[in-house]
Amino acid sequence: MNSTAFDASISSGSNSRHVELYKIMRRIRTFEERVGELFARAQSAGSMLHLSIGEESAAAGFCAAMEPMDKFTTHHRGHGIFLARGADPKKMMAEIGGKEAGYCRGKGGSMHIADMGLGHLGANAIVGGGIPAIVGAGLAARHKQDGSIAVAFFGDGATGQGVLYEAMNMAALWKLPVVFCCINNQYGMGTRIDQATANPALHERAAAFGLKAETVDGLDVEVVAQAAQEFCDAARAGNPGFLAIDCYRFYGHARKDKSPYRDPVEEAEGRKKDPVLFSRNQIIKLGLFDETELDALDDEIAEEMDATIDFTIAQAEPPLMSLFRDVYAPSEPEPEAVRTRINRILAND
Amino acid sequence: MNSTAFDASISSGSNSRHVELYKIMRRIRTFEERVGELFARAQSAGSMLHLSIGEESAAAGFCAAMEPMDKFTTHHRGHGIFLARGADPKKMMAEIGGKEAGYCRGKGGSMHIADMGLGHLGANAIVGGGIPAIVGAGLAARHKQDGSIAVAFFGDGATGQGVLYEAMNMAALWKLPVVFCCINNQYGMGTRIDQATANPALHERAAAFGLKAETVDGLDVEVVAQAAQEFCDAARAGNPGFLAIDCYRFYGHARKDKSPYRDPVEEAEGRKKDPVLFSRNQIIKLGLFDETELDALDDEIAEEMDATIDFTIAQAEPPLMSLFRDVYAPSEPEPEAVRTRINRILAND
Amino acid sequence: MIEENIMIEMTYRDALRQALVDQMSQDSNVIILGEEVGRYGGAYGVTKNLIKEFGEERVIDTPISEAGIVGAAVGAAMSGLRPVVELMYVDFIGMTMDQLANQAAKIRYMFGGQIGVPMVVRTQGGTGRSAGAQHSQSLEAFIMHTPGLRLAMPATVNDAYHLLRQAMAQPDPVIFIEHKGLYTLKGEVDLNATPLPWGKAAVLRQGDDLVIVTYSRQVHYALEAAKKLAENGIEATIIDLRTLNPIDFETIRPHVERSGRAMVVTESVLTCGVAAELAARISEECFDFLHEPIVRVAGEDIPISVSPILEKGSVPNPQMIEETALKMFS
Amino acid sequence: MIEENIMIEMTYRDALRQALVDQMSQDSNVIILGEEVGRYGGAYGVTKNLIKEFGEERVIDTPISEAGIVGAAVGAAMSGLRPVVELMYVDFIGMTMDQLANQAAKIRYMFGGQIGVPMVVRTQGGTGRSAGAQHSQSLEAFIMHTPGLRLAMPATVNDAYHLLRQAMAQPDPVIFIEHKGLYTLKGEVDLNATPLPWGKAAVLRQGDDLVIVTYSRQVHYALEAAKKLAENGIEATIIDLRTLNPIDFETIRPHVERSGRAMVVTESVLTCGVAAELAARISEECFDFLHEPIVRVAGEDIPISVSPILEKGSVPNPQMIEETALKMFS
Ligand SMILES: Cc1ncc(C[n+]2csc(CCOP(=O)(O)OP(=O)(O)O)c2C)c(N)n1
Ligand SMILES: Cc1ncc(C[n+]2csc(CCOP(=O)(O)OP(=O)(O)O)c2C)c(N)n1
Ligand SMILES: [Mg+2]
Ligand SMILES: [Mg+2]
Repeated sequence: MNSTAFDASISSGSNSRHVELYKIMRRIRTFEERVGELFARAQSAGSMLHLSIGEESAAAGFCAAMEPMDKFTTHHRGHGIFLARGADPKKMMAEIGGKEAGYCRGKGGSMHIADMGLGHLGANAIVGGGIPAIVGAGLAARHKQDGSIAVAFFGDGATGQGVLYEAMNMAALWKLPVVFCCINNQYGMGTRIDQATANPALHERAAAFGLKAETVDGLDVEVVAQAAQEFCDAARAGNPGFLAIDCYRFYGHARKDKSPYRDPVEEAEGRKKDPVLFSRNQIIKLGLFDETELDALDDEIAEEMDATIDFTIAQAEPPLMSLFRDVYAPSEPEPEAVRTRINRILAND
Repeated sequence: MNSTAFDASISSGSNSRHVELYKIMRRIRTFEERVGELFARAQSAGSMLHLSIGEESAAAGFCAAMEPMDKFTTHHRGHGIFLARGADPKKMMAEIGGKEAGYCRGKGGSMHIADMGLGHLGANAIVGGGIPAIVGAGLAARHKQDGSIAVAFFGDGATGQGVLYEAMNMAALWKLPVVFCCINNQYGMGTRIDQATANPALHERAAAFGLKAETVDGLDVEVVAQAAQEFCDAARAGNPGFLAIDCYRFYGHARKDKSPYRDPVEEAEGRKKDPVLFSRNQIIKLGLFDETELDALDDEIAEEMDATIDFTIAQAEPPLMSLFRDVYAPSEPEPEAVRTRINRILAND
Repeated sequence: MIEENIMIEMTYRDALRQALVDQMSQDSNVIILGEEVGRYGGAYGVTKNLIKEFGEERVIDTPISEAGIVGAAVGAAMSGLRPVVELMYVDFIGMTMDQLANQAAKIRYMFGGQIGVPMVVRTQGGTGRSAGAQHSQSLEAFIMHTPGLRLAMPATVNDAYHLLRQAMAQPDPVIFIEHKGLYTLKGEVDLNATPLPWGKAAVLRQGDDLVIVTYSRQVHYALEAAKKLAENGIEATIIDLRTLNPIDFETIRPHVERSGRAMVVTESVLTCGVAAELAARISEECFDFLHEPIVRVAGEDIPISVSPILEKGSVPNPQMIEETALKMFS
Repeated sequence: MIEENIMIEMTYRDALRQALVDQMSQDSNVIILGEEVGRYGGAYGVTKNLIKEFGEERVIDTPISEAGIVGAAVGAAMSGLRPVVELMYVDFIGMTMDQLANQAAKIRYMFGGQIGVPMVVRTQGGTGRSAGAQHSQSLEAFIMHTPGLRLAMPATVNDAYHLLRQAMAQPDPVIFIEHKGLYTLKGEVDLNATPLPWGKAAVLRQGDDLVIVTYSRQVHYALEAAKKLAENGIEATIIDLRTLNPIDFETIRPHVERSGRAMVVTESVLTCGVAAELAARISEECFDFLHEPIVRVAGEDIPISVSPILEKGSVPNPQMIEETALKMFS
């Protein structure tokens, strides 16, 4: 059973949609837990791993409203979005491990994962860095009249970056098929949103530029999915928008951060806003599945995700000769290595 | 008769305030006309001269609300603001002519004029470039508890620059004694404001960041002065704001631009919004001065401003030896000239 | 299309414009994006009337948002368009450096070769208009120092045309820096001729005594100086680099080996600038042939003044090139 | 204060922190401004607890607004404060280049010497943490190429302390680049000793065969290589530049003249990078003494990968320095 955002059932609005969204969210949750494990086993490339636990509804809910041709960029906390979009968790994990089998052949890692096939124009390690690309993708969509939209996913912290406002202004001015999706997990590293701005109602800024703008609570993935559908439909009709999704960052900013700057009470409260648990309870309440069935589903997902670790560990590092590859197009000569140059020069001499 | 914004009468709210504001505006108008003449006589340093004709009320009205200790930065169209602040027109014109006697010894020119004595932290040739400095000046004002405020003057075009939003967010967050003053002359070069944004109600953006925000019409300098007073008072009390002043750019963007992209009807209409003329008529209507008296006043100003041209033409160019001066503090060695280096090296050899 | 070569006299500005027109006519994915490129026709007139010819959807006036514009071009290029951004002054590149250096330059590599970013950023730099410290710089070294970005800087009218067309067909991001002092330069363009290949330097003059390696406006200054030097019996080879990434060292080498003397000339500020790279590279490659150190005639390590006399003193000029060459032989 | 010299062992990180504490205690106009410098204590822990010690008014957590923060520092410096900005990664400098290069660097000059901009931007760069292409760069060449900006890059714990204190007393803007691989380095600091003057290079090892000019983390790599080389009978002088603007050429010259061989080592990308300037300059100044070209051991002209093996291959290491030196004598 392999669920992707493109599963026909998801957009059917039927009861099975609840289950599909739950599955996507559970897969994200479990994948992220495995990323933590990869790190703990010292098999990740570095420690700059940003888990999206607590934000699964944003990823699953929004991507459910996207079409296959749509394009998007994400911030550094983008595993969940990419998975919800249908990424192969093995290739993702291999990339996070810096392996040749990864999406970017081990060069990009967690913060620079991308896949043109799925319209993923790239995660970004620069807060706000991937946002304006969406304006260009929107221009291209209009130029090609292909009916696609482009979505920028970013965190609340990115609202500190000027380039967001430049991009929003252009999108509104040109009525581009674009959505700005702000996943507001209340924190940028150690800074709570109210410590980063005097007005945390972030969508108001977008509205002032003439964008359709709204904030929704991320607890219920159905609410997110509905809002996303509305914004994607509007964008497709030339009415760009900004949708903020409120949630809570369950764990530290990156793998080594234990969030000592957070009040434990606040943290406990925040973790109660668990979209995966909420969805699970909904499914039970609606009588779609019972606990045992859901446990079985979860186990199946756990198994799938366990396999990503073994897969990653078994993969090869990128070959050293790939160092000079892909700086420029394959048709172009590779840059000369410093060592080669030195040898040549000292040989001349 | 030398009128400055610090004239006691200006802030007295008396009838003579009308006259004082008129005088300031007339001096700006006349000065700018002389700048045009300096250019026409090929005595300006270059042609990047941006006249503030049509925007005199913004300069005069806002500066009337500022106190001597206050600091400010301006955009490239800042002659009027600096004059309203009390600048010496001779030193200004000499700077515009690239002469040693200018405010910046001929190094800065029209777009980089500054005077620390008058709190002018500098004009800027980078659209938006001088805005964030005001946040720092605001921090310093609070640190020193000196009761001063800091004002960023900029054009509507600068609302395209991300750094404005970064600065507004910080100012609002930290409740700094700061005002963002947007002089909206409807154009950024050849681009009319509605061609640069989907929502030309610029103050709405500032409000979304939590700033006190408003737009006023610039026709009546009294209206501007009153609004400015309100915003400056609020800022001094720790309530930062954004004030947009609507006006019209009477002439081309810079000296060589004849605005072929503008509709002549629109232009004629725009020039009817003449704050200098409006103020003159008000004074007559109020019976403060009659036409003849105002003509005499205007002549006096014309004479003063005529003298700035002769002064400028008579001044010396900066000495070539000043080329390497002031790259670093006077206590530091000057950079070595390329020529000196070459001579030294070839002599070595 | 006519098969024969036809030399047409035009200005550097018009040659650039013609390159845009011809490439846009040929490739419907080319769009132009920038401040004042449409109705205004470009701050220096290069895109004049293009909006009439190609419409608002392909010649797009933008707000004053340099970072956003370059970022939009990155996304457009990744989505199948061929954006050409006009950055009004190279001095504004500071606002775009994240989008250029962290995004455009690195995307192909970071993403393991999945995709390239075929975009062009046209801009202009240099002194000569009393435009002051923030409108007169020569910042090409920032680009040369960023792996992943190509860099072209045409000196001649013919190159203005052909290099720009080639730039617009490159698979990787190209920064294309014009010189504000050259727009009114007149010269002949052969629109149909096969141009020098992308990446190849041009030897504009041959002489056995000295090699002058340069590009952009200083090519003309060097040619002027070379004439005077010839009157003094010194024959200089003048090499116009045309592109600074890639750099065509193979064309430089034999000339330096022959004369044993080289000067590099650039408006780029001396320290860590283009002259540094050229001097270091020539020294490395031709060390045993050199009679003396490579001489760097470069921009002074100072900001540019608005005062015309100080502005002139900030960058090389023909006299300085000539005097320096004479000194090398004294 | 105690008059005698007291050597205290601490980490590079703690030495930086101590410098901030000592300077802030002495000068109430010093404020710290940056992302996560307060409650979080700095992404690399340098500002830990400073907010408790000096309060929220002097240790200011900012939104994620690099351009705005640097711009605010410019205005604060012009208004009598001495701001110290922490830019979390030097890779983010792209967003600040307009504020740094067009504003901070040029204000004194453009305004005819009326005022300076005494601010410090502390940041860190370099490889070693699998942080990928946008968090591992060495971008000091951008700063060296900008007249008006000072540049310091401490390699040792003692310099972390003393150079930072000196930077905080400079009259002009200083970019102060730490190395992410050095924060846990331990060493001795003499808090009371009179430090080497600002702008002076340190000769860390003397040898007559070869001069290695370097800075930051590569100083340690060079020292490591030098030990191995000594076992092979090659004695290298190691010069730690400490500041790259100003550059202390007077300290370099006699060593190069003696040995006739020089290598420059840097993580900065080769083309138009720090190595280019150093090589060009040494060649100019010491040409007649050189047995062979200055050898540039520099960062590869490529982005940095997250893969640890590729990351390591992107910058010099002790083995490469050693091997290169051996080749110079073969
Ligand atoms: C331009 C830039 N500034 C700072 C950082 C360091 N940094 C990485 S993530 C982060 C917080 C981002 O917060 P937010 O956008 O809310 O995303 P979240 O981590 O909460 O998902 C910061 C400051 C960065 N990577 N890029
Ligand atoms: C960063 C930057 N981009 C572009 C320019 C070119 N430019 C100079 S003035 C101007 C228009 C500015 O419009 P506005 O801010 O409304 O000021 P106004 O000229 O109308 O007073 C432009 C685009 C510049 N100087 N700096
Ligand atoms: Mg967040
Ligand atoms: Mg305007």
